[in-house]
Amino acid sequence: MKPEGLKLINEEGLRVDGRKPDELRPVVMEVGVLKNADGSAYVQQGNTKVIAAVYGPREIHPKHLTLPDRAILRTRYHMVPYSTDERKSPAPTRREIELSKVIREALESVIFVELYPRTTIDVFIEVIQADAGTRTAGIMAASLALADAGIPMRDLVAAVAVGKVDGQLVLDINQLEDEYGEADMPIAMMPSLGKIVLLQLNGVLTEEEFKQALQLAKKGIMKLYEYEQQALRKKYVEIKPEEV
Amino acid sequence: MKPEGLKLINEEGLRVDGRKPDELRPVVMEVGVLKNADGSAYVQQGNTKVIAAVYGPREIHPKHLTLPDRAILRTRYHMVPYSTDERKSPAPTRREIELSKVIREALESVIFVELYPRTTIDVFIEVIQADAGTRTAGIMAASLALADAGIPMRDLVAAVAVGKVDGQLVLDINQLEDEYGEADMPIAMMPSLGKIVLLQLNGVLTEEEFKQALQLAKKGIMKLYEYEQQALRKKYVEIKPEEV
Amino acid sequence: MKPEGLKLINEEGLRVDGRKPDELRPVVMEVGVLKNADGSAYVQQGNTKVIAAVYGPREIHPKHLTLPDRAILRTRYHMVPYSTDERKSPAPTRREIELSKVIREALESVIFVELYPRTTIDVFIEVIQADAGTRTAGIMAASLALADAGIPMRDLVAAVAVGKVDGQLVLDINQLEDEYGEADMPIAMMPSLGKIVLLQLNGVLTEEEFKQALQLAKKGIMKLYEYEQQALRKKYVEIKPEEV
Amino acid sequence: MSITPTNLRIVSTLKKHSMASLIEKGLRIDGRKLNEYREITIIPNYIAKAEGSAYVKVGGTVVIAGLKVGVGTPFPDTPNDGVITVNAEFVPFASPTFEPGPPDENAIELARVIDRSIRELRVVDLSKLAIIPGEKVYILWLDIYVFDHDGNLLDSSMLAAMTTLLTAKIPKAVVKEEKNVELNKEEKIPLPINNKVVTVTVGKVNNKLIIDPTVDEEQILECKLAVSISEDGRIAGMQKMSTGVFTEDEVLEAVKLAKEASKTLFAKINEALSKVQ
Amino acid sequence: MSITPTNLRIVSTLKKHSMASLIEKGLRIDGRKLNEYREITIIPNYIAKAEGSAYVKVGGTVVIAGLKVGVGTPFPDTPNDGVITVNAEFVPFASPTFEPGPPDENAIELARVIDRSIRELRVVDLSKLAIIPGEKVYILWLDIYVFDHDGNLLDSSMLAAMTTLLTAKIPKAVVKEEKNVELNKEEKIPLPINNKVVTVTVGKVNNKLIIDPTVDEEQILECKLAVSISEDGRIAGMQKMSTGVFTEDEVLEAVKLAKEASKTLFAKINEALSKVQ
Amino acid sequence: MSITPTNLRIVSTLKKHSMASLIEKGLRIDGRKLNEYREITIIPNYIAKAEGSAYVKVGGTVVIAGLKVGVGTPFPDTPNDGVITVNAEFVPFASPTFEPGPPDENAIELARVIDRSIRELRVVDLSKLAIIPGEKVYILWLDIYVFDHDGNLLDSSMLAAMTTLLTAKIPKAVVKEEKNVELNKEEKIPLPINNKVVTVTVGKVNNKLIIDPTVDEEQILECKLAVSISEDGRIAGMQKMSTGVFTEDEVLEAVKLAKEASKTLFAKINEALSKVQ
Repeated sequence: MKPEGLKLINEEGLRVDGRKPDELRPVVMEVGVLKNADGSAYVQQGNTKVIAAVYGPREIHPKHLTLPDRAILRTRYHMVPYSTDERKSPAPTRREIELSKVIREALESVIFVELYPRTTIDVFIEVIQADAGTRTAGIMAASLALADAGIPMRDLVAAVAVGKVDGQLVLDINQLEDEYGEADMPIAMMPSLGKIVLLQLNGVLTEEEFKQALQLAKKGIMKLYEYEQQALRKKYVEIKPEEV
Repeated sequence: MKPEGLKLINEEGLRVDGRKPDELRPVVMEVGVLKNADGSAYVQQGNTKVIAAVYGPREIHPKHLTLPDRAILRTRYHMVPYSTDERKSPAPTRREIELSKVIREALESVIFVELYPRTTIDVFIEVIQADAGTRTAGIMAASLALADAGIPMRDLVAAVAVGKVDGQLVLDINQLEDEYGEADMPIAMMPSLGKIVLLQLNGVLTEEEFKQALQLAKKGIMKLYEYEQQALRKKYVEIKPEEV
Repeated sequence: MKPEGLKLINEEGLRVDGRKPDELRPVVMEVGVLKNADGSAYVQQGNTKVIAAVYGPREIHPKHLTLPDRAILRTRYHMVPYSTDERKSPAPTRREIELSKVIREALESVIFVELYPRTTIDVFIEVIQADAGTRTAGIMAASLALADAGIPMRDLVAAVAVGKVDGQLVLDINQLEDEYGEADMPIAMMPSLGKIVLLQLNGVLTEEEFKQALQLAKKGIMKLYEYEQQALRKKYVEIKPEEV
Repeated sequence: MSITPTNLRIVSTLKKHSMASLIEKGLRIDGRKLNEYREITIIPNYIAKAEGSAYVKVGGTVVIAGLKVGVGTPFPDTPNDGVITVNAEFVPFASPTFEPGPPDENAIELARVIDRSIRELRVVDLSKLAIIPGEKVYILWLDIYVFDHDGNLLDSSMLAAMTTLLTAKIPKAVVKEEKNVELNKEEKIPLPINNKVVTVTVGKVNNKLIIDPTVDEEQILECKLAVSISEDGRIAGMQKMSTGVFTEDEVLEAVKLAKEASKTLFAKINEALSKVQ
Repeated sequence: MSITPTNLRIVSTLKKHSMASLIEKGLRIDGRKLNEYREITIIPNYIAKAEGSAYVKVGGTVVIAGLKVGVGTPFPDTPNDGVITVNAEFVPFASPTFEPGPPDENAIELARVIDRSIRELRVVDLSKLAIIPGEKVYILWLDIYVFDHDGNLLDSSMLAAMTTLLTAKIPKAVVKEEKNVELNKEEKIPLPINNKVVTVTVGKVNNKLIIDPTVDEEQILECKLAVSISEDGRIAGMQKMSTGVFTEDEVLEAVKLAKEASKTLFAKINEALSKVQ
Repeated sequence: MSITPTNLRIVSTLKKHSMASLIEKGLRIDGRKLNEYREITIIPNYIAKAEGSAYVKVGGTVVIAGLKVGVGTPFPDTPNDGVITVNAEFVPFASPTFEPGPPDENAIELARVIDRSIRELRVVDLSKLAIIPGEKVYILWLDIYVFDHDGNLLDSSMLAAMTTLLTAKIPKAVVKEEKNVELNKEEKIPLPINNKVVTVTVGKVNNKLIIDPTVDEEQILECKLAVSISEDGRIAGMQKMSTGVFTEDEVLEAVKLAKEASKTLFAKINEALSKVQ
């Protein structure tokens, strides 16, 4: 239940954190942040902080769990217990199991898995602070970590959630907007190929709203794609984005 | 504790559902009810409804779990959460683990397992509505499903529970009789061979009562065996049995 | 919290069970107490009672869990539910997992594991009554059981806990001293080689106290080592020790 | 950890090719059109013991949903609302590819997609299911079991779930002394329902979109998008439920297709309801 | 899921043959008659910390049972009764064929057979174990651990369970303010007992029936039937606990055999009790 | 069951030899002295959402600890004390040798060693964390996650744990009607701290003792002893954490080494604190 009097869009059309409806949160991206992993990246969007690590392609036992014509992917999306308002049990929740699946399926379409038969590529995402958009930040971190590990991909993956709050579509929702908004639509794309690899909608939209939401998301994704490319070049970017 | 005033046998010698002491509940049997399973059957006894599916003989991994001179059997007896008065957790209870074992052991003696070395035959029983006699209905459904799958057996298995209620032996007890009766004795046989493959007694009987209970059970079993044979011939039978 | 008025050392310098500070509890040791196990032993220290069983060296499946140049060790330290004041759940606690590890690591240094490549040696310890010192009694029982199984070892293992209670160091603490004392230091050695194989300290000691505690422990260990050797010769010893 | 599945159903290459090339021509191997459902059977109140239930058959796929009701404490953040839990299990019973064990990621995803659509549309009016506000509320368990898997489990399961909710009758709660609550099984009331929802799963094969794939067709889908539609035609949830990619246009087309197909499903539900009432 | 066991104990074919042919002649490899128990040792109060306990040795089989007591809430359908839970574990300690992990189906079956016999005969008078009726009752945990498996675990375990219950002394419950209950470990009372029960497991080899099989003999049994007998000679539970088949006559003969053999077991229990009291 | 690990990190024999022979000469492969820590970075309040947190980097090892606070019931034997739980996880994220699943024995041991040192020294004054004595107390969860494993996880984790506790601010508890407790997130108070502790892990290679081994050096250690030291130089816990043996003299030398090295660690903690306050 939305607390009485809470306005998610004020009279000037601004959001609770002062952003315009089509404005991304500040972004930090860093590549190669871990020593052990074959590839790694840190992504911060607003107050959401995520680290991804990639191991592989590597062998696994027993062999009958592999595939003869491609690499398999193993993906874990996980929130550490202190990342949330109330302490989260370390055991995987049903939500984490679902998100691990949709993220794995998104990445399966991006990686040239057929180059590494009989191996596994392991993608681990740890959310260390959660403030909405953890799956989209997570898949971007994973994409940067895969690039860092030198694993061939069709394109990077950029991702953002569009929300509907107080009747209005907004880009890159934060936790308050997620909790009290009417819809949350996370979407991930291979931007230069124009392909959608992840799409979920939690909430209710008309067909027209959905169309607009897609457009808004795409704008945000193109911006985030730029930042990702910068991050890969410079290993580190810190951006306070303007509206897209 | 039996509610005060509850009489399980009335002055006319009839039971709470109007049956005579040696009368079976109405029966429905249907063979080949599923598309995926190699064999399947539906059995309804009174308000108890059970479906069985058989897969196999088929291979399993890893190979060291098989036996070189026979098929192994894997059997699961399970009640779906909405089958009972109070919702049952989907995880297997200790009761379900025990019943899976006694049903497997009963079927091991019936199937010519030595014909299929290094394979597994999987027998799954799902209770979708529970009103006493779920294991006996379950083992009959399994037996029909095995026949439907074309797996060679020494005989069909027919089964029924005899109870003792208000001091009297009764055939094919229902839930109320099970809860408030003094004894519940489920028994399964290969009827034409006169062999007992499952026998349990929950409750207290004298030696003489036990003897009579065995006789009563056998009568019921011979009747049910007839219905099973009909079901296999016609794929479907629906019977309102008279006393046996 | 220590109950008010509880004195763990009385005016005469004696402990709650009448022992002097450097006095061991009565000991019973028996070797070869089980039929199935390849080696077994029973150890009683005061009210603590422990049985150990050893199986192996034996093969395990799957083979990739073994090592090509040595035996692996599998060790389970477990308390039965009725061994404690409050019933203990049969599932392994975090404490039992930790103690299984430190006991395994202690035994790995004692057994000539390199003599049995590609096999496992299994050491099981069941605490049937717990009154402090269960891990030290357990490792002694394990050591006797290994000897009983004929598994070559560098030396026996003898073990005891030194505690600090009411400011004083005491040998072989009992449950009351463990609960309300200031420190508990279990230690296990290969006595004739002067090697420490297990060492833990739960509590606070100065460096000087620690030195003294080590000396006290060593005296107790040498005594217990004697008893172990007697037990192996005679299969059974029962000793009411004097101060060491 | 989510792992690429390796125990997929085996379909012959020949059959795969013929299914795919037919779809390219706008045809299906079983004679259906691309935007056509298989035969649908809905039997409400299939399990008399459950407070609500429905048997649903879509082609060869069989799903039975059941609702059980209890009394419990509300969630701290919604103290005046009843609680509904959706659970789904893919038992090895139903398919050679299902394995024993706790619910796998596919069953969890399916349950969560159904749960979200029901929750977001406020299909069940949970605010009417408080018994003693802040302390005791109705707890609803909606359990979905797949008994035969011939493809399109989500649409079938949502049909079963929705029909179960629409036909459920729950025992009236009676507050006794000391705030003890008893459920009176003699007096039953319908579940308070605000809205209806169905899910239409759209698959892509060689840039053609199809609905209601069979289990064999699922082996040739490049990509799958589930779209939940409310009876008034709004989108009440979406989930890309597979590997593979969609273009923006394909997604918009899929939504249109789903909206259109949803009418068939609502008609089937309403037909089943009319026979009950 | 129950699975045909594949890690059976290995007994040489020669030994199997000689055991079987001896039994055919009415003899046992260890010199016993077919209807004779091995040597039985019962030591009550073996674990001083437990509220009750017993060490039982039957031939080479060693079982220790222990009872612990706590305070808890009754089951809703028996608000005025205490609660007893029987648990058994076959730890890898006890046999090369036992594996680590949660209790397997054999341990669960054994515990449930014991539990049912105790419950159906009202061995423990649970109605005397309410502390505050409807709210607080004694909770009894009866844990059975097998330490050495030389066959016939059920009869041995039931002996240990029964002796434990008969000799247990539980702390007196004291009701404090606000319905808090404390167990006073200084003042102990015997467990209220109504009845006694033992279990006799009968095995079939080549149409001969034997009792108390050793672990090696268990490898040649075609079939096994457990029969619980009350001290007054009634049947208080049965369980066919193996593959294989019985004829009706064999079952009736097995019951007679069990009834006869139960006398030995009750004598052993009573002898152990007489030394305690 | 604890099992000899078989999936160890692979280090080349050449590297092992050169590490070992350097240590024999009092040198380390990375240029350190035997009794020298790698570079240490401590960032307190790394996770704004947690009530306390710290990022700790020791050489290549990265650990982040976080504290979350709730309200619960005290343990029956300490009714007037708050409750602290220490949990550690070695996620597969952090090392090629870590495997998915519940915490393994190494993570459990590490958490328990940290927990005991904190508890025995009364680092957190739990007696000040009762809210309604005997009924409601603060519950503290201290979660330690390893993100990059380059050796010496225990010392790094203890640094993170200690810094977290020292810098934590917990919401003030407000007692409402009917003994309901609310945590007021607007008003925060520091955690009541009595003492400080660090852990120094000492390794043995060819009779030489070293501190702060890298993950490669850990492959050549014969033996490892963890020593917890309080800020006033007392021993607040010990744990031999490996196979292998120590002589008495080696243990005494290890304690001296640990005591000396602890000063570096306390200096690092105090430096980090000074920047915060």
